[in-house]
Amino acid sequence: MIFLDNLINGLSLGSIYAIIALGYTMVYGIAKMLNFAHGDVIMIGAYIAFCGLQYWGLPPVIAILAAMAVCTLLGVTIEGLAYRPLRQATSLAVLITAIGMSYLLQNIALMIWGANPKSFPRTFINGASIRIGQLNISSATIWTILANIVIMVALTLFTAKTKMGKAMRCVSEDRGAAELMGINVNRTISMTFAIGSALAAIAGVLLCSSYPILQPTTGSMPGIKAFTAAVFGGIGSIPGAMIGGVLLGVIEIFGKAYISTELGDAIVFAVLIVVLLVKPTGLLGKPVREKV
Amino acid sequence: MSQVKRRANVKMVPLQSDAIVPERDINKAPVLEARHLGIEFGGLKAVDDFNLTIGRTEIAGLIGPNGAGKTTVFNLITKVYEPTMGAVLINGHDTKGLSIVQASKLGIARTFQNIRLFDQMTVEENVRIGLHNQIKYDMVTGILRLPRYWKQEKRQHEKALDLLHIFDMEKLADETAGSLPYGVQRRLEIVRALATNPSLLLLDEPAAGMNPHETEELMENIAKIRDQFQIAILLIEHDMSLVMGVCEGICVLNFGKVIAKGTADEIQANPVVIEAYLGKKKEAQA
Amino acid sequence: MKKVFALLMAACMLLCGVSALADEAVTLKIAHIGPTTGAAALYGLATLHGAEIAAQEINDANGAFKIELINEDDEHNVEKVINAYNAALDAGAQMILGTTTSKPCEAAGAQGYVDRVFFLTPSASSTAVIEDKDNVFQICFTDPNQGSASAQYIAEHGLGTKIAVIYNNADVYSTGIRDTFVAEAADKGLEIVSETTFTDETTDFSVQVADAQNNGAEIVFLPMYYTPASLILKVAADKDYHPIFFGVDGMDGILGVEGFDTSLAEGVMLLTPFVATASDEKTVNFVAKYQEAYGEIPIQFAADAYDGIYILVAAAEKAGITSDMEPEEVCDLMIAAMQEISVDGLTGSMTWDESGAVTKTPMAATIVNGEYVFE
Amino acid sequence: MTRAKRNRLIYNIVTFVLVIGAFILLQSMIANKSITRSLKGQLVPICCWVVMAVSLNLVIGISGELSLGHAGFMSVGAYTGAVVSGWLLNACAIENTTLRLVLAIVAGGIMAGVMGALIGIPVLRLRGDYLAIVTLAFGEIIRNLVNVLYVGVADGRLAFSFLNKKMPEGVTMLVDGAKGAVKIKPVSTFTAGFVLIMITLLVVLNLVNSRAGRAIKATRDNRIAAESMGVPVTKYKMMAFVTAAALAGMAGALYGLNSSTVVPTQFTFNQSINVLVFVVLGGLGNVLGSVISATLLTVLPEMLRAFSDYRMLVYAVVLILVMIFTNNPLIRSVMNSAIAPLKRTLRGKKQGGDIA
Repeated sequence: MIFLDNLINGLSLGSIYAIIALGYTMVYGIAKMLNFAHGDVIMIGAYIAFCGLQYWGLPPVIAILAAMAVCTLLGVTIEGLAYRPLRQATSLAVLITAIGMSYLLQNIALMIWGANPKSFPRTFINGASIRIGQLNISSATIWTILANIVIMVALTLFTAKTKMGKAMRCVSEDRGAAELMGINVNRTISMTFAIGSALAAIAGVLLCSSYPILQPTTGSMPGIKAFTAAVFGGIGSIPGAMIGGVLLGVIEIFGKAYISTELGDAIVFAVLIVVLLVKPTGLLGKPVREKV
Repeated sequence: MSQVKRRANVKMVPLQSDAIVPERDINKAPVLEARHLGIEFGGLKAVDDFNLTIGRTEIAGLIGPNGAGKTTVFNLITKVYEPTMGAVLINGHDTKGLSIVQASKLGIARTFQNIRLFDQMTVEENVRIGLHNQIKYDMVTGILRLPRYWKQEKRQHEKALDLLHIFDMEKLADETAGSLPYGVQRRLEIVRALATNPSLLLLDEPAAGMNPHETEELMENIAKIRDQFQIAILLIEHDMSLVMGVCEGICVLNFGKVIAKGTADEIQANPVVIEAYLGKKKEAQA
Repeated sequence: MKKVFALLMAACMLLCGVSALADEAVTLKIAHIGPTTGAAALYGLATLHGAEIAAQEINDANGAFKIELINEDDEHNVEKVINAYNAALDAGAQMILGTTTSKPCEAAGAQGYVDRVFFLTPSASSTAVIEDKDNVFQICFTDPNQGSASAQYIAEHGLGTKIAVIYNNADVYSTGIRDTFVAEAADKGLEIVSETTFTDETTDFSVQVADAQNNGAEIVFLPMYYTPASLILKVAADKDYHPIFFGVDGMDGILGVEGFDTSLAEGVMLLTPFVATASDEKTVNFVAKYQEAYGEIPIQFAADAYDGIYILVAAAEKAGITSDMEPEEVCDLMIAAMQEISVDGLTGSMTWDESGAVTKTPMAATIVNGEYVFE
Repeated sequence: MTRAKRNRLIYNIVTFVLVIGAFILLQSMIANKSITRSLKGQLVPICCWVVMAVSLNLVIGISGELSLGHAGFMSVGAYTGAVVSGWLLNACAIENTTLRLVLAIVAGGIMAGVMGALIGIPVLRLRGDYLAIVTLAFGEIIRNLVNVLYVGVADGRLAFSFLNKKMPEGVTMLVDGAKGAVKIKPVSTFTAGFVLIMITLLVVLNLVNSRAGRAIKATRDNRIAAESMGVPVTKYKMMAFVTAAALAGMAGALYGLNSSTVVPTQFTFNQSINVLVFVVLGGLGNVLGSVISATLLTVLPEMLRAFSDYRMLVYAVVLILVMIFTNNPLIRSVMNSAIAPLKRTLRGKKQGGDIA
């Protein structure tokens, strides 16, 4: 029973990591950059949804859509202003820029919403919990897992079937060749950021529905964990992000429940290191053979 | 599985029958023997049953159409890839399971098809990396600048300039390698490879991107290097004038298999080779 | 001739001095040091705002003292706090109101001990803050005090015997309270059935709450600030687990969190010297001013710092501090004066001994219908 | 002497002259008391950050591996330093502060170097972003473990415990879990910091211009080519990584012993990122650049205290702009063409001078 309870908690936490990890992995797969500011886009998304619910009295669905719209715009703007000029630069330069962007977003949030934490209001997402036998499952958990499955299926279909999705796969395989084939690389990367950021808004709402405290630093740690999850699953791979995220969540909860709460995070990171040593490109990452 | 208890556990080595080496090398152990060499990438046989013997001072050529597996052969010899079949012997040593570094220490040096210089380092430093295992001192000596440091640095410097002299490149010693013109970079790669004091030098398309005059010069230099250092050279090249002009033994590869071996004259006259390069007559007419 | 001149000069100087005393108030240069940016900005801003309100009141009253408040940000960082402290002294500060958080206060206080600079910290509550230093005084309870007081309260009032403790093992405040709570609980015959930890970055408390629930804890002791506490309450509600949650002074503020569903905190008990909803005149006045100025309901940190300014003024009066005294001189006078004064502030009536620890009585409050109710 | 050699010599001389000059200037300012308290208080931390930046540059700029856990090694050094210094004082009754400091720094360096080797052996097989994430993970693990580490000294013996605080009677705590290293007697001095910088510069600059250093640079520029030349890549990456870790540990010990207390939260991922920013803004592989940027970026925020609310905002914007301006090929070419005439006139003048 306790085991099941922990498993569900792990799945819930893992699903949130997975949705955030998707944003990292998509951007990495296509733009080949670590977008460290992703966690902070999540935080902005959550704040927008908070404002919609708390100040503007919007219905939850509209508030979420508003958050998605703002985040999409934000993501595309960040990409266009900060990352696009660095398309030819070293990955380290892009990484530092992304870190700068992360600081910038956190400080903008601090100025707008202040340092005091906000509590994310109750919506249909974190309504009454459901009781099955002795198990109590919070509705946020159910919504998170559901959203995760829907997004996973939608993204897989999108990349497999649509023209834009195919273009994304092309750019991710070989940017130069894709350009020669007449694919607008800049637009494709913008689109990737748009989708990743819209997902970030959803992740933000789900994150704050499960853990209803909202601060300018809310996105940081989940961001780092999700980034870890993306690497764990094989960065660049969409199913990898899903599996990595969920596994990381389950490992974290089980580590805390059965080993020690003190060492919970250390266990997560230690497992990551072991996995990378055994499989240096992550669980589902393709081994890259350097052409000599 | 046999239930019989094994008494003898001897590794049986396949013999090579079609090996050719220059007459002057006949009494010396060959520098390279590749026996039934092969590698698969995901079920695709990139190189299959590749046999080659290179004499002590031979200049050999490895030719074939694009995608024939020539560079893969180089990668197998230098241990970038571990072969899935067969064996590579360098100076009589089996290279099974060796790393690239160990292969280098056995006496193999190479250049790369897509030039791989140390771009941010100077020309001289590039050559000094080649001298890494020739003129040594340890890290602590280097940090503390002990007398041995100064002595060995001086030796490295002099040796590097000597080597650069082969291509008259001493004046470029202080240039950054990445900023050099293409042809010069190719030559620097050869110098750097020579610095490792190899017994077999592998050149991957040394004349690519060179004009006829430069190619002519390169031919002379290849011969000169062999004479001066008394080493064997195996080169991959598409420029037939160079291959036919300088190579003694030539091996032709197509779809990962050896289709012909022989001297320049033999190869030029070989119908299988002509077919591989120009396609079948029927197809050509159609 | 010379003598007369000297006498005249002396008389003149005396006159000048006297007239200065009569006409001009003494200006105290007080530096507030706390994290006004970064992850702990919430606490540093609260103490800064509380101090600003008190300073404003004192300056408006045109009494014997004027306050010049200098603010330096320490980012809740042990390295930066030394910079902040030095910057404050460079700016001419005579004494320090700070620092807000424990670890930085420990480091800056130690430096101040060497330099002879007086510290009054509103909210740095670990014992290490005052240990081995005569120059640091606290306004808040020390952590061990809170831990033992909480255990005593639970035992005396027979709230239950099976107790779960959830604490932040990366936080000095939280571990400090926990350590003495656990020790005192053992003495009082209370049983700790579950003990779990978290860190500053933790958002998921399902394991911790489940552990308490599965071990049948009747009381969950939460020695922490209100941010993680609010998450714990939410998880417990989702799990349909309703023990008595018992908090400490860091829990105050939970009702003021924007968007917080106060029904989650129903029945939560806490020991605290200050609640913003108290109906005494002082508190009402302070909360009104604070809300007007900063648009928020003050938390206990703000009240501590507000008291802090008044305490400094009271001690300065007792010690006879003047505008032109150097920090070194101020320090020893203030140390002596602190042990003689008694201040009746927002957070209770306070006296100090030479250790620097405060003596005041905590009050136990219960949250009922989204309001604090005192016994 | 060749041109490259001469340029290198000039660069090294400029580096050392600048550092020594700054030290002499600051010492004379301290002597005649014309230094502000604020600046004086920052001197030791500046030395620590300079050493951190230069040592990280060895990993990132010279060895070409992205490490995001450098602060982890600093924390190992800081804790080791605090324990060693505390033990020497309590158990061995060594009152000489310089001796304590030196021993603590050496111990911190060794401990962090050992850690670096332990991490490096498995991890340096990974490449690029994967190495980055593993070093990040390592930093977080260290922080997590230190949170539950208790070290005390009783009867002249060190007592360790992990997870639970089980200490003998009459113990003096040196490391107290989340409370960090406590009751440190600060012994760090600016002179010690200066000496440490000089050692770091000597090690890094001499290493770079030696056989091992060239091998390290070769593995950065082209791994396969380096291996083909017979350079054992992993060995040299390890050499750079462990040297950097040891230097970071020494900086950590100095840093820890500059304050009365050290907490795990001082060595977070963000701190590693800060050092990374020093390195990138100073220029990859540019040791002098690291020294200057670490100094400026430590001092600047303190000078901008008045704008404390906007400081991080401005920092973020400046960081982004600098990265764009220095890395965008278009902007760079525009800037270069703007600077070119200036350079030409300067050169022209010089030539004119020569003729005259």
